[in-house]
Amino acid sequence: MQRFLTASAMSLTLASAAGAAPFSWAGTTDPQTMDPHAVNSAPVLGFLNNVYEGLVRRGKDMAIEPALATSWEPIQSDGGGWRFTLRRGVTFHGGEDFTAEDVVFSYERAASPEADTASWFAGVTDVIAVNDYTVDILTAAPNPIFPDSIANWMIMDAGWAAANGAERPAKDAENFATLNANGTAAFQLSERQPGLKTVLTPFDGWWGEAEHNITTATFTPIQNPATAVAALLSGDVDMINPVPIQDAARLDGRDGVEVIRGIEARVIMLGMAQGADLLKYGANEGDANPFTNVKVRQAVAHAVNVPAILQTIMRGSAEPASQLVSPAMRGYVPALSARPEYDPAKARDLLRSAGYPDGFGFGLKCPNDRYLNDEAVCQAVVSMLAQVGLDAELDAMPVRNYWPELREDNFDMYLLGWSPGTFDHEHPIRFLLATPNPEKKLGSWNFGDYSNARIDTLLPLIQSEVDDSKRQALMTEAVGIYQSEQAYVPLYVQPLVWGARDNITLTQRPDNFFILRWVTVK
Amino acid sequence: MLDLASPAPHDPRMISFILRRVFQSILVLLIVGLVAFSMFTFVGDPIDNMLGQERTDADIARLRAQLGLDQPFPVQYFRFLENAVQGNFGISYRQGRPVADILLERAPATLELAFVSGFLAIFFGIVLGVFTALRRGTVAANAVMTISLIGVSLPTFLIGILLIYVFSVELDLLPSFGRGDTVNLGWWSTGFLTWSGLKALILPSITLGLYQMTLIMRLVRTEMLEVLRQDYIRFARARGLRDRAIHFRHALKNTLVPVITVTGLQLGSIIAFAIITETVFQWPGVGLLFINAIQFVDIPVMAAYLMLISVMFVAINLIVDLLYFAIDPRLRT
Amino acid sequence: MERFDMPDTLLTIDDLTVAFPTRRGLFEAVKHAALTVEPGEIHGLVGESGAGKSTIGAAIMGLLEGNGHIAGGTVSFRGEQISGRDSAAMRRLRGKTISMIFQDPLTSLNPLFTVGEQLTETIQEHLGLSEREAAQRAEELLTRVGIPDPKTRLDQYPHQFSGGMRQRVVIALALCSEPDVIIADEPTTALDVAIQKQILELIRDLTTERQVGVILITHDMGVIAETTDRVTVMYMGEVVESGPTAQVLGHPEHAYTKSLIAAVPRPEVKVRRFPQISYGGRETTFNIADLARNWPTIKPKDGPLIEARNLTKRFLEKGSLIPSMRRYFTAVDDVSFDIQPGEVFGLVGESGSGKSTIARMIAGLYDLDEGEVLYEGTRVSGADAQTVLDYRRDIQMIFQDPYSSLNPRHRVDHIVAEPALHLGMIPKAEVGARVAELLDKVGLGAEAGMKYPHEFSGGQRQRISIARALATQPRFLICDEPTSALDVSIQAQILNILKDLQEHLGLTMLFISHDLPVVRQMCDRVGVLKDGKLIELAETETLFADPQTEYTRELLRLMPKTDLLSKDGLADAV
Amino acid sequence: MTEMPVDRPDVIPPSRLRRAWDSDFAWSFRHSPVAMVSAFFTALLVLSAVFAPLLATTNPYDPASLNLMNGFTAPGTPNAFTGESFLMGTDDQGRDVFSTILYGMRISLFVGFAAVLLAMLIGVTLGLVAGYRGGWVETLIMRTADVQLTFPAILVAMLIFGIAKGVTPVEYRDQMAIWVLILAIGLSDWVQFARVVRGATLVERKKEYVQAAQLIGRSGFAITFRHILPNVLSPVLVIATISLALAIIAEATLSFLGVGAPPTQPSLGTLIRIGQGFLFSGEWWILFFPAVTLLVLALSVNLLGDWLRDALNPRMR
Repeated sequence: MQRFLTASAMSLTLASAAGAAPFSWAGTTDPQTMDPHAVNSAPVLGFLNNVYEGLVRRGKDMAIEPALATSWEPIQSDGGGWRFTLRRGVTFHGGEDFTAEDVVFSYERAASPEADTASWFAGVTDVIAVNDYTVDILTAAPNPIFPDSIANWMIMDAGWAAANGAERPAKDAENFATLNANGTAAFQLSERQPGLKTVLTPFDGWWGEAEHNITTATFTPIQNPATAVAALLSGDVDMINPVPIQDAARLDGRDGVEVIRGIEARVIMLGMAQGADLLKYGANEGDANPFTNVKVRQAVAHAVNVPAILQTIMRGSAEPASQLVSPAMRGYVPALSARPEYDPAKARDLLRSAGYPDGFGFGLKCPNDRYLNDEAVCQAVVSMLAQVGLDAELDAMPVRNYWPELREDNFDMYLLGWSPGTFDHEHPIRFLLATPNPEKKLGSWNFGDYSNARIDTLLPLIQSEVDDSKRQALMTEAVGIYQSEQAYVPLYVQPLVWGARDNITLTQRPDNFFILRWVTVK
Repeated sequence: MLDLASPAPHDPRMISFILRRVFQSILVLLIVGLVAFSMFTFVGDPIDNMLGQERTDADIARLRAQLGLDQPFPVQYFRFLENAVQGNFGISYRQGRPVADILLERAPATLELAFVSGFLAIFFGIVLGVFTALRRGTVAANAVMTISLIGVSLPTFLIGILLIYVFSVELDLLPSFGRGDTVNLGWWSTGFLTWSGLKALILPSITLGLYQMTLIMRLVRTEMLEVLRQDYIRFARARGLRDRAIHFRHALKNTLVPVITVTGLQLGSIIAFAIITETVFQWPGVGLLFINAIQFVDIPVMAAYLMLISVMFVAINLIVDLLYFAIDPRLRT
Repeated sequence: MERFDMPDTLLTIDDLTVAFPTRRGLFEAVKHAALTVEPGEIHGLVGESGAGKSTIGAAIMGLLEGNGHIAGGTVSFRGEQISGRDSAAMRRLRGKTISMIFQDPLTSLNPLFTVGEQLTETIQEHLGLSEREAAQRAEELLTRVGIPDPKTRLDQYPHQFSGGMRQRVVIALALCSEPDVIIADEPTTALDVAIQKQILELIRDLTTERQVGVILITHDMGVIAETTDRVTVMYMGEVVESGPTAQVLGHPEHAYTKSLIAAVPRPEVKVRRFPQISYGGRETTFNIADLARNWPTIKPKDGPLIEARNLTKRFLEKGSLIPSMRRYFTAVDDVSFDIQPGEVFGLVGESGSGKSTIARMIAGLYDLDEGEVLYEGTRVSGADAQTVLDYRRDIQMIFQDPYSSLNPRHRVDHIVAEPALHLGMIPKAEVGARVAELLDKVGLGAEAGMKYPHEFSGGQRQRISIARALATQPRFLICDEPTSALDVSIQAQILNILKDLQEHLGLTMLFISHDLPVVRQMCDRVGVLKDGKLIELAETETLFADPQTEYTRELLRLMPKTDLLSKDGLADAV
Repeated sequence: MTEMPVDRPDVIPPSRLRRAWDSDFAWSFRHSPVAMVSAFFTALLVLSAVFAPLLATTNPYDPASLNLMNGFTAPGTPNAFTGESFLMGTDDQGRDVFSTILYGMRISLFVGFAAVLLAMLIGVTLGLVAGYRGGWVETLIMRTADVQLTFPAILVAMLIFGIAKGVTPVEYRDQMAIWVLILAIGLSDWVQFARVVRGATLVERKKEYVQAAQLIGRSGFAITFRHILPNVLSPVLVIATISLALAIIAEATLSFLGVGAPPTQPSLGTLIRIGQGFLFSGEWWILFFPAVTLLVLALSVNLLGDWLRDALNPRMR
C-alpha cells in the first residue's frame, strides 16, 4: 500500500495546471471495442474509464470513492444487498440526464448473456430503481466487497442505447456502441479508428472538477515495444505503457524523458500439476508425478533464485512475492510476508528426502507474450532448477496457444500471472485454490487441481464475512495453508513501468489503468 | 463455325491465354486457401481472447458453437467461401466489425507503402542495375554491388530497427512509427498530401524496398550484360549508333522483358513482406492487421487477408502477362 | 610484303596483329596480316575456324570483344590510319564509312523494334534527315534490297520476316549510311542454298552499283569462287596466300591452300577418298581393317533392310483445349522408300524439308502419325518390346552437332560404353577393353577415355560419336548431317571414315544432308525432299546427270560452282 | 574459337588435382580477391560452427551451467557480482554471447543447408520432370510454382509452421521446431530451383546426347537423372549458394515473428530477436555480435554466389 502512495504523492505535488496542451500516448494493445460491457479486458476497461463512469470509482490510491453514486450502504434484508444514492445533475456526453433508469439498464445490459461482464453480477438477484436517484442492488448472500467489485461497471445512457439499437453488447455483429460511446466521464470520444488511433476531448459538462489541462488526447496502439520506446524518445508520443523493463534504466538517463515505476497488482507464480498421476513430459515422461509430494514443491520454491531474477531480468523493478496477491491488495497478510529463501542445498535435501536424490525430468509450459519478460524468466527458472537436478523441458508459446494447452492439462509445471479483479485476496482463492467445480464456478483457473478441504470451507466464510478483523483472521488461516502446502510458488509482483516526456505529470495506478484526468502537460 | 482462329485485332490467343491463366490461378488459390484455412485450427484458440478472466467452460462451449468453430474446417472453409462470394467476409472476432470494412480502412496504408517502395525498388533497381552492368568491373560498380548485398544479408526487421534507431532516435529527423497525418479522399486515406505523411513514408518504404531493389538491380545487371552480348547490339554498334541509344533504347528494352516478370512477382512479395515492415514501424496497414489477427486468432480477418493477397497476386500476374504482350511483339503475332 | 597503295584504295590493313590476353599468356588471333580493299571489289577472306578471319573484321570496326586489342600494325581508310583512334572517333566511322553484316540475321535485329524504327534510327543518326525523309529513305532501301511491299514491311517486327528477308533487312541497315566499305562476316552461312545465292548476288550487285569495297568473310570455298574478286587465305591467324581469286584457287601455291582446296567436295566428280590435309597437324590413323576382323558377318535376308512406308508426322503448331481448334504443321507427308543392305541412301533437302524428322522416325525417336517402318521385313514401329530391342541393337546414329551429341558431364569411356552396356551387347567385364580398342581405332588413343568431351575438338568429338556408334556393332547407321558443323578439312576426314566403314564393314547407311556435293560423294541412291514430301528418288549418278523435277534442277543450279578450284590431289577420282 | 583445324596431338593428362588447380574455375577464383576473402570468411564461420564445442567457453544449451547473475555482463569487463569476464559479454540469461553465437550459427547453418537441400531436392526434381515431360505435368508443376512464388514465402513458412505445430505431439515440439523451420523454408524456396532447372532442361532436352540416349531405349527416368541432371547443376549451384544466405535470413525473420528456433537453443536469428529488445537499453553487444556474424556470414555466402554466377557462366568470362 505504501509504495504507490508515495509514487502518486510525488506526482501530485508536481501537478500544476499551466496552459492547456494536446497529449498523445501509446500502448501495446488497442482497446478492441468502445462498448464497456462487450469485453472484460484490461485494455478496454482501462481506456473506457476515461469515457464512462461507474457508480463508484477507484482513486489514486485504489480506494473506492464516490462517482455516479454519492453514497452507499448495505441493506439489511434476507439475502443482502446495497443501496446506492445517485449523484444529481450529471449529464451524459450526448446531453441526456443521468438517472436510476440508466443504472437499471446498464445492469441489464452488463449482466446479459451477450455481455462479457456478466460474471460480476453472479450473486446479484435484482436491481431496483427506488426513485430517480436511489437504486437497490439485491444479492443472494451478503457480500461485503460488492462495491469494490463494480468499480469497472460502467453506466451507459438507456435512451441513447435504445435509439441506436445497442441495447445489448454484440460480439458477432457490429453494434453502434462498438465504435461510439456516450458516457459521463471527463472525456468524450471524438474520433475512433480501430487499431490506428482514438481521440478523446474533454467533456465540458462533466460534474467533477478538471485536474488536467489536456485539449485533446490521442491514443495510438504500438505493438512493438522497441518502436514505442523510439516514439517516446523522438517525442512522437508523450507517454508509453509499458516501457520494456530493460530499457527503463537507459530511458532514465535520457534527457526529456522520465520513467515512472510502480508495482502492478499481478503476481507471477509457478503452478504445478497436483491432480495428475503421471508426468507428461521430459525425461521421466510416464513416471509417477513427483509434484503431488509437498517436499518436491518446496524444493522448487527453494531452488528458484528470485532475487537474481529480479536483479537481472527485472532490473530491480519488481518486488518478490510470498502470497498470491501483492501487499497492496485487500486481505494481504503482512505477517506471512516471508517467502522461501533461495537455498539450492536445501532444495536438494528436500528432493532427497522425497525420494528423488538425482532429481527428475519434466515439462514446463510458459507463455512468451503475456507477462513482462515471461520467456526469459522461464528460461532462468529452467537453469536454476537444473542446478538442483530438476531437468525442465521448456515449451514457450504465444498466449493464444497457451490457455488451451493449460485447459487440456498439457503441463507438469506452468507459469501464471494473476491480478485480482476485485483487488481482494478472496479472488485468487476462489479462482486458483478452490477445488475446481464448474457448476459453482469455483477453481476455474486452478489448472493444477490443487485441492484442500479446509480452503474450500474457508472460501464461503471469507466471502460473506462483513467484519474486517474476522475476515482477516480467516484469510490468515488460508494463506498459512497454501503457503505450507506450497500450492503455488509465488515469484514476484510484476512491475509497472511507464515512460513519459518530462513535461508530463501523471499518476500511475497499480491496476495499470491510465487515467487521463490526472494528466497535466507543462 | 465461328471464325475464332483467324487473326483479329485483339488476338483471341491472348484472351484465351489470359483466361486460362486466371482460371488456373484461381483454382490453385482455392486449394491453397483450403490449406491455409486448415492452418487456422492450429494458430490457437480465439475463445480465450474473447472471454474474460471469469469465463466458465459453459461460456466457452457456447461461444464456440455460436462461431461455428465446432465444425470441421472444410465446412468452415466452404461457409467462408459461400459468404465471401456474396461479399461478406464475416465479423472480426476481435473488433466486432465487418471484416470488409476493416480491410478497406487498412488497405490504403499498405498499398501506398507498397507503391512507394515498389517505385523505389524499380527505379533504383533499374538505374543501379544498368549502371553496374555498363561499368562492369569498375570500383564504383563493385562497390554498389557489394553494398547492395548488405540489403539482402540482414533481415528486414533488423534494418528497420536500425533505421529507426539512427534516423528517429539519434538524429530525430524522421518519425519512428505510423503514417503521420492522413487526408481522406472518399474512403481512401492518403498520406501523400501532408508533410508528416510523406516523412512517415520514408523509413518504412526504404526498409521494405531495399531487398526488392537489390534483387531487381542484380537481375537487371545480369540481363543487361546478357543483352549487351547479343548480335543485335554488336550490329547496332557496327551501324555507328550512339552508346546512349544502344544502352538505353536497344539494350534496356530487351533487358526489361525478363525483368518485368520477376519484378511483377517481387511487387507481390512486397505486399507480403509488408507484414514485417508494418510490424516494426507500426504502419497501420493490412499486414499489421494480419499479425494482430494471428495474435488474437481472429479467423475471419486472417481468411479475408489471405483472400485479398490471393486476389492481388492474380491481378499482378495478369498485369505482368499483359505487359509482356505489350512489350514483346513476338507474342502478339 | 611490299605493297603499293593505289590512290583510291579504300582500306589498307598492314602488318596487323590482334592479341587477346588470356591467363595462359597473350593469344595472337591475327598475326601480321595484310590486305587491301578497292572500290567495287569483293575481297574474300577464307579460312577454317580459328583462322582469325572474323577477328580481322572486328578489328577493322573497332569492335573487338573482351580485352582484345590491336597489338601491332595499322588499319587505314583512304590512306588515313583509323586504328588506334578513340572510341568516339571509331563510332563516327562505324556505319558512316565502314559497315558490317553479321552471320545470323535472326539475332542481328533487335526483336523489340520494328524494322522501320531500326532503319530510320540509323539513317537519322548518320544523314541527319527528318523523320519523314528518313522513313522515305528506309522504304527506298528496302525496295533496293528486294523486299516487296516495303511500306507495310517497315511497320513489322523482325520475327515477321523469313530468314532470307531478314538478311536483306540487315543489308539495308548496313547500307543506311552509304558506307564505303562493308564487312560481311559469313553473311550466308545460316541460309539455305537458294537464299544464299540471292543474297550473294545482291551483295555483288550493290558492290558494283555503289562502288563500295566489300570484305567477305567465309569458310566456304564455293562462295569464294563464285563471288569474290580477290581472296586472302588465312590459317591460324596468319595470311598464307593472297591474290586474285581465280589464281589462288586454280593454282594455289601454299601447301595449306592446296590441301584446303583438295578437301572441298566436288559435285561434278566422285572421289574414292578425300585427300588428307597434311598441313600443320598429324595424319590420324583409322584402322578399319582391324575392326573388320572381329565384326560379326550376318548374311542379310533378301529384300530391303529398311522399308519406310507412308511416313507422316505432324507437329502441333497451336495448342488448344478444344481438339478442333488445334492447328498442326505436317513435317513429313506420306514418304516411302527402301534401303537395301550395304547401301548408302541419301536424303537431301533444304532446312525444314523434313529430312531430319524422317531420320528420327526411322530411329524410333519420334512416334509415327501414319505409316510404318520395317526392318528386314518386320514391322518395328509400334512393335513389342523385344522386337524394338532387337532393332535398337542393330541401328546406331551419328548426329550433326559434335558439341551437343556428347554429354559434357560424362567421361568419354562412359559415353562410348553406354549403348553397348545398356543394350546388353557386351559383358561388363569386357567393356573397358572394347572401349579402349574402339577409341584407339578411331584414332584418339585409348587414354582418351579418361577425359571429358570438352577436352576435344569438333572433329575428335565426331570420332567419339563414331566410336560410340560402332560399340554395338550395328548393321544400320543413320548419319544426320554428320559433317555440317565441321570445317572442310575435318569433314574430309570424317567422310573418309564413313566411307571406310561402309567399305570394310558393309554397313548400311541413311545419310542426311543439305549439301549436294557431299551427298554426291557419299551416297548410292538419293531422295530429294521438299516441304515434307519425297519428290524425286534416283541413283546418285542419275540424279546429278539428269534431274527429273524442276526443284532438283534448281537445287543443282544453285550449288556454288567449284570449277575454278584446282583439281590437284584428286588423283583418287573414280 | 581456338579450335584447331587439325586434331591436336594428345598430351599426357596431368593429375586430377593439378588439372583442378589449373582449371578456368580455379583460376578465376585465384584471381578474385572478393571471392577469396568471402570464401575465407565462409569457411571460417562454417568451421567454427562445426567445431563449436571445442571453441566455445561454455555450452549455452546446458541450463545447469548458466548463472543468471552473470546476465548483461559487458564485453571484456568483469561482472559486478560474479567477477567473471566474457569476450563478447553475456545476454539476459547470463549466457556467454561468443559461445551462444558459435552454437547459434550451428543451428542457422544446419537449418540453412538442410532447407536448401530440401528445396533443391524438390525443385530440381520437379523442374526436371516438368522440363522433360512437358504437357499437363509441366503445366501443373509450373502453375503451382507460380502461385507458390507469388504466395509470400513468409506466409508459406508461417502456414507450415502452424500446421506442423498443430500436428506434432507437444513433447516433440522443441526438437521439431528446427525440422519445421527446415520444412517451412525449404518448401517456400523450391520454386526458383524448379524454374531454372526446367528452363535448362528444356534446352538440354533438345540436345543430341539426349536423343543418343533415347535411341538406345534408355528410360525417361535414366535420361532425366543420369544425363540431363548433371548438365543443369551449375545454375543450381549458384541458386543454392544464394538460397543458403536467404535461408539463414529467413530463419532469422521467422524467429523474429516468433515461429523460429526455441530460445533455449537459440539460432543466430533468435539471438538477434532477443538482442533487438536490448537495443535501447545499452546492452548493445547482445544484438551487435550476432547481427555482425549474420551479416558477415550472409554477405560472404552472397558474394561467393555472385562470383560463382560469373565464373560458371561461360559467356561471362
